Amino acid sequence: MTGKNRLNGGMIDRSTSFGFTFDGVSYRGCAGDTLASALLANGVRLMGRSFKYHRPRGPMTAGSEEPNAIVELRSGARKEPNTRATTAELFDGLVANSQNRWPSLKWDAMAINDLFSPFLTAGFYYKTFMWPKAFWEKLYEPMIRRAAGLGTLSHDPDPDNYDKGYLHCDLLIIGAGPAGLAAALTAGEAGARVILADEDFVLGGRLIADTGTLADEDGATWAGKTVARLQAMPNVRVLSRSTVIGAFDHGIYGMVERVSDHLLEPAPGKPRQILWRVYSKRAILAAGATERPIVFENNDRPGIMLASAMRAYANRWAVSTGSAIAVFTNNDDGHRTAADLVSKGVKTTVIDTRPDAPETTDYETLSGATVTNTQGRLGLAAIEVTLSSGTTRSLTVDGLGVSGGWNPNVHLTCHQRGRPQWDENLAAFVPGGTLPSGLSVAGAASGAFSTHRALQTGQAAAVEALGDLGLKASNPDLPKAEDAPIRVTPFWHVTGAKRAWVDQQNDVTAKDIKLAHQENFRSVEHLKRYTTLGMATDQGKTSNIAGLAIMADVAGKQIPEVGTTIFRPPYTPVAMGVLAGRSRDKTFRPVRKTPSHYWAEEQGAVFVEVGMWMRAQWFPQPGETHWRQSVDREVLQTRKSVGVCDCTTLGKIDVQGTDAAEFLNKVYANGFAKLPVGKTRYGLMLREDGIVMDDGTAARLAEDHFVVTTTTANAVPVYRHMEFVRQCLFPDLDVQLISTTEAWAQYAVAGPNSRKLLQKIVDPEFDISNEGFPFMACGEITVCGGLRARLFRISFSGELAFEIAVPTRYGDALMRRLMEEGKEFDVVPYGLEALGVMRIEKGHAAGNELNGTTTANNLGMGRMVSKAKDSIGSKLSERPGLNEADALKLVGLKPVNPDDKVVAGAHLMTKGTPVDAAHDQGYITSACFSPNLGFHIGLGYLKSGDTRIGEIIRLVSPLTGVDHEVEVVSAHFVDPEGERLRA
Amino acid sequence: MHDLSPLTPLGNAEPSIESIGEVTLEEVTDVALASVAARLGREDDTRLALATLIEVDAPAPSRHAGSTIRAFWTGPDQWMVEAPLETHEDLAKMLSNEIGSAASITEQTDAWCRFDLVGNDLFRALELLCPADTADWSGGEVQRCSIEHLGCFVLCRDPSTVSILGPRSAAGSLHHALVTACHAAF
Amino acid sequence: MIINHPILGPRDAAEFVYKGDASLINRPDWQADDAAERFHEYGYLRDNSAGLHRELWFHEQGDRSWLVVTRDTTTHEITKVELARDVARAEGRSR
Amino acid sequence: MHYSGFRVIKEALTGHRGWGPAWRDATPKSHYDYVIIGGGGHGLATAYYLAKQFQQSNIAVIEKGWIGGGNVGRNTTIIRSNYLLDGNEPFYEFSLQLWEGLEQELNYNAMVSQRGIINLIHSDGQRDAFIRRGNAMILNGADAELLTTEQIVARYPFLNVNNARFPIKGGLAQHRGGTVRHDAVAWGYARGADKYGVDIIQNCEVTGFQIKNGVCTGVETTRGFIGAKKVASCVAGSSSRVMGMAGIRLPIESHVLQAFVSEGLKPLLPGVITFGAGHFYCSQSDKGGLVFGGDIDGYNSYAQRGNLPVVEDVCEGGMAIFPNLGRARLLRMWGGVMDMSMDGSPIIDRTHIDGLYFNGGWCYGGFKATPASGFAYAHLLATDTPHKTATAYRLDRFAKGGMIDEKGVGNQPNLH
Repeated sequence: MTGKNRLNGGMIDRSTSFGFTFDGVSYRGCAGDTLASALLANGVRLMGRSFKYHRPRGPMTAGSEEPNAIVELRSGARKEPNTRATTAELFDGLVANSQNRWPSLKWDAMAINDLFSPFLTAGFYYKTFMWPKAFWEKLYEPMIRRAAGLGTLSHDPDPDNYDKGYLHCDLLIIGAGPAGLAAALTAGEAGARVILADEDFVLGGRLIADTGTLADEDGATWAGKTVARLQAMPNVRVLSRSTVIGAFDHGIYGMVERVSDHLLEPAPGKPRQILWRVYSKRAILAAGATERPIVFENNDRPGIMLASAMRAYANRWAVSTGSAIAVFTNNDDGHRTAADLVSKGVKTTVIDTRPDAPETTDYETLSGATVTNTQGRLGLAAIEVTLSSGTTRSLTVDGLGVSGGWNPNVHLTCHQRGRPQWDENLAAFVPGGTLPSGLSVAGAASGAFSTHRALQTGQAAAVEALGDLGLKASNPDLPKAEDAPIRVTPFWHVTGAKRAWVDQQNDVTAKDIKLAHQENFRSVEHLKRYTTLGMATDQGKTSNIAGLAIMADVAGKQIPEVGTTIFRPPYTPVAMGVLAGRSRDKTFRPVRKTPSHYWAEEQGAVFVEVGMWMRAQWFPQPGETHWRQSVDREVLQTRKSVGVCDCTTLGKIDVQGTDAAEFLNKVYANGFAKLPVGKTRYGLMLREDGIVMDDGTAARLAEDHFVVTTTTANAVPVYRHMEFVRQCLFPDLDVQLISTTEAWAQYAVAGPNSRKLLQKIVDPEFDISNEGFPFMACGEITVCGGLRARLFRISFSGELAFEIAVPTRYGDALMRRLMEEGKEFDVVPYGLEALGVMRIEKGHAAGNELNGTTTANNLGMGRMVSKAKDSIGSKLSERPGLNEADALKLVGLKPVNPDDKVVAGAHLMTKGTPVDAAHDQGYITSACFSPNLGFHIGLGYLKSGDTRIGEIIRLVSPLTGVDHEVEVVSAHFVDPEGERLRA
Repeated sequence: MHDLSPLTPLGNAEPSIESIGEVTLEEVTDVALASVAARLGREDDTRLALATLIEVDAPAPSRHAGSTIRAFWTGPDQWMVEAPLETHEDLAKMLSNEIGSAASITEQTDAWCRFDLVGNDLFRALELLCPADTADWSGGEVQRCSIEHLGCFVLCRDPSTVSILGPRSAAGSLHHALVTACHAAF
Repeated sequence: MIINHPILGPRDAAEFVYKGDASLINRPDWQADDAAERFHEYGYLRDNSAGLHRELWFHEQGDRSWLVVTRDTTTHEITKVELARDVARAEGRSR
Repeated sequence: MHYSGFRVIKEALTGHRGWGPAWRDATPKSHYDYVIIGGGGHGLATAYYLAKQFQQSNIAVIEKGWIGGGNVGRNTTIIRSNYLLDGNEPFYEFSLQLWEGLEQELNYNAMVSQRGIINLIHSDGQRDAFIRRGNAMILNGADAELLTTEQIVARYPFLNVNNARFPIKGGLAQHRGGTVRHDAVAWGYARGADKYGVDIIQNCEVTGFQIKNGVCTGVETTRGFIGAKKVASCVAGSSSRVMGMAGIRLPIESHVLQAFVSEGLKPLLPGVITFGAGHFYCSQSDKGGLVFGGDIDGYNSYAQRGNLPVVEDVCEGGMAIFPNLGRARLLRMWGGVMDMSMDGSPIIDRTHIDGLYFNGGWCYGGFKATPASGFAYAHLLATDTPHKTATAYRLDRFAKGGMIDEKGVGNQPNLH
């Protein structure tokens, strides 16, 4: 029913049959299958093509170390390229397609590369494609790029959601095989907070892939019962489909839980995957081991796989991987595979490199023999065996299991650059050097290969961890299990083999490694980079050691002398979506709304992002077809009568304490000690390096109470800076800081009628006449019949202006009231653009001028930097380089021909000089059309600008094709004497 | 009395309330806030004054306490005071009178939006939102942390009630984060 | 990374903002004869040690304390965490 | 041995038996005219130009590990000259010109691929700044073009223009920018230098300097003392450690920068693209992997590895502009140690110790600078005067107030 190669038994649910397609052909599989097991069950073993030579490939493994059987899973926007068929859990309706082939998997035109393989050796591209020069980008590279790559990524946005989360535990156990389960049981019963994570969808590790018993039940049964026991413990969290991807500093682990990858699509509101940041006090790595292949001629045909994978397919998935199978081994474990296959009725022959191979009557064993070649175009048909006698013999088999011994999965122990150590007895690298702090290793991952030792070391690691955590271990009894000794005789590659694959996905052969050595790429890192060994999507899990062994061989060294490349996170590749979580599209970053936001929306305002804030840019009126019409109207009407602008976004910091004034003297370049209560002062803030950090105002509400404003962009850094000055530089000043930006809705009311308008809402007992409330006055008042408010007589527009603040929740109502009461003055709301125009007309510096490289001197405010006191930045602002004679000075610029534009970002040139960097005189920082003047104006920095007023210079912007004459003028285009401010 | 009507942080006349699975998510607007920061050398005076106000000792780091008037720890010698808005609209001024020159008082009522999560196993939503270890919170805990790039306070009132205070201007974004986390968790 | 905050206990370093070498606490005397030279060294020259490093972190997403963290820059191991304000006082920055 | 089409075919047909070593493994002599510390891209390029361009001889490059193992072996392979300030732009433009002739110069295919770089613009203020930058580039003889969003979408059809938190309002392009096969740069210069007789000495770590009354006369190494007329430090990432042995404190902090590569994919990204409202830039290698990065971790580190928050921040930036990346898988992440200088710009200068020279402070911009850095450093070593494109890269600029601060963030290295 679910395939001709189905055997009896296994851990699949035959009662739940799933339909799926591969390359458009429909098949059926069972719940519990992977895509690979289901395809193998259906007799499909050709699943992919290799990267370079496009060689036919089938699954080599039954797990996440798979290099060959990688496919495009799903379709449309959900297409997942490079998905391992060996870990993709089968579901009803699954769609998969092969990749990196054309036109079809069986007939791949690119397989021509295989014929040209003599030309395509390691690093061949460094030696050629150079002639003629121009051909690289035009011809060679596009060709290479089209041929390279694996799967294809959809152009459509990923429709699924991803979550991120944070987990805390005493003990994180990575891997739920015998070692992990024993550790979890021990720690769980001791009451520790445990997280047990495994990448598989069924827990048990090798226990569910192998036969053999624990006590009197088979391993899979024991695993199932143990998992159930753990799930029943409130202090244990068992996570399947959860891969620990990286070991980061101080016990933090990254873990990806694949919540919905086994479903057609995620349930509503549920994520596809979750990235967990696990905070652990201790951790145990029980990630098991990976069997390694032996390198021989044509060892890459579909049907050739790791012996343990064959075993897993037979035992767990009830799939026979061939009708006649050979096992090529250098250790006893290969014989376990043979035994399991034979017990399932599969005809099996063992080729053992060891002369003293164990003999049995169950199957034929060829001792001291090696596999020296294989045949079969799209799949294995026969192998050539060289017997100990030296004679060769051909075996007709469609399956070949290879066992070169086992490599502990040390990956996470290397994530903090610890290097594994060579274990002669195992002929493998085991965890060594400095492990990530708090991490210990148990089971096969530590080299304890037998089930018995896995259980023992798992428990021991847990006991040790519990000790560190100050918990008492209960040491639950563990079942008796097999304890076979490790009997392996290193055998890495069949000597003389040339087209023998080491890294199957990247098509790195034994010959390539020899060539790298010949060309002096001998350091293991050079080998890796020159041949691309271990750089494929499997990160060399099955290839690195063989590569080192062959390099050691040609270099006449021992493997440890050659060294080892260290593994880097992630343990297995991770979808970028889950690393971003919910921070994408509109929710990439939070949105901050001003108090008048909803009202402005009603007015049809056009909004613009300013940092996190959404600010009204302008308020279009019926009939206005161009933004300039709206902005000009807002500017003219404000200067003529009155306008209102939401300036809540400016940072506000409450500065209190008996030393508040002295503190401000430190953080501002100009003085604040003598500022009277009820007055506001402009403040210039420098970084310690003497460059302008920010500017704003400080209003003194009481002897020991100031309210400081910052620019919108610098609210956070300025607060941080002030806390640094307070806590680190002057720890005994009595001053306290807190941000009040959000607490107050603040509106600028500007224009000749601004006072008249405010008088209609400010409660009568407060005198805001010019005498009672002069320029730069500030005070706490009430409005609209008793609502607390703050009033500041400050002006950014250059008009008679106020800023009024009320508790934020009343901001919306206040704006509506101002508009209502302002009707008689034809009040206008104005947006960011009009604000910008008016401040440029007035010559006020803003973000474009305070660009992090400007000094007070550049701004023409050099004199503000007090020499009479110590303030941040005053000393370093005296450096000669910041005070040169021809320093840039802020000036105004207007076009000689009134129709010409002034362009922000344009550069300034003296007339008659060449237009090049050597003659650059400065640049335009801000520009706009001034509706009051009727032409474009700009602010800019010009060398010795203060002495060049009236000079005609050139404004050039080759980038935007602008080049015309402008006149240098004072930056104060409007009301230079500032009479309006004081009116 | 003035005649201006307030808006909630989410921009409505009335606070929002919704049910997601077994939990409810409630916008809370009836609480006045003010920060209290002890003046240099007046830390003990501030603690005493605070204790009289909230009728228990001033809360230790990462804790909140009190009765009608409550306080939670926000920094060294610094607390946030909570009181019913109806009776304490001008909380800051009232605190200044009570505590006098011992501390710097700053009105914070409208600096924050507040959402209360009510239900069981709230940690399952919280673990998708912030690094605070809330699984065994029983009440009285508070932690300032980052939720979806927003600096928030998370307060555990009792095992089935958690308050989340965030920057008022970003109420919409915070609310969205809470809702999606609840849908994912419950 | 985890920074063990002296008041709040272990906190994810992501809650903090890094500034640099803790020597930034020792701001020179603006009236010293060689003030210009000393401010240059203060502002620009760093030991940048490979090994133990005393450095300033600001708990922006927490209690707004500046901390002095002693951390090994080759292993990231943190061996000491102090409130910067206490350090500043200990290093004689009180008036 | 010269590489040619003929040679490649001949070797292919004769089993590649004829290929010799790309460079010799030399054993140190007792004395050299020039000892260059650091077998990275810059050190090897310096040796190459010193020998070839400035006809110097008796040169050694000493490397504590294997050549190309520093940042030239762990970067995101981007080359560009889209700088703003006069102190920088001419130098990086000179570098880009050297890149353009590199393969022919070295007879080694480092796959210099000028497929263009685009910096996305998200606000009006940003546009003003980019126009100023683009003009500065053109005034310095580089190329720059202001692109509309439509023009960018034509090249990147999956760009998030409709559902973005920060709308894309165009971009500044440099079409001559692009990518290079980074390892090949080190190998190519090594092979080139070797051809001119430069001794390349691997596994030779400097343990101290021999300095007698203000003059540096050689270096102590793990392979013994090596005398030299001129000693040139070129060890960005470890500059403070090495120069510390000479008692020199630098305006530099070491920080870790992480980089990332995805699984191989069929061609997706035609060029290099940089997100202006978050920390993310990305290109696609010839092998098909998306190569991307973002901000430095932000704390002093020599550990060559980073942490999760930056990994997440970078991927958030990626998803923000390319929402189709969600199902592409990150394959590998790694960290490199950067010399982060106090103004974000490098230093190529003599020191107050005669015979001791310094090259460092490259921040995360060192790779693209490799050819010009080598050329300018060689110029300084051979003539004792700075190369005309590197006159601003002096050690004393901080004392004098001549900072070259592209980002405008001041004397805090982790902000550059």
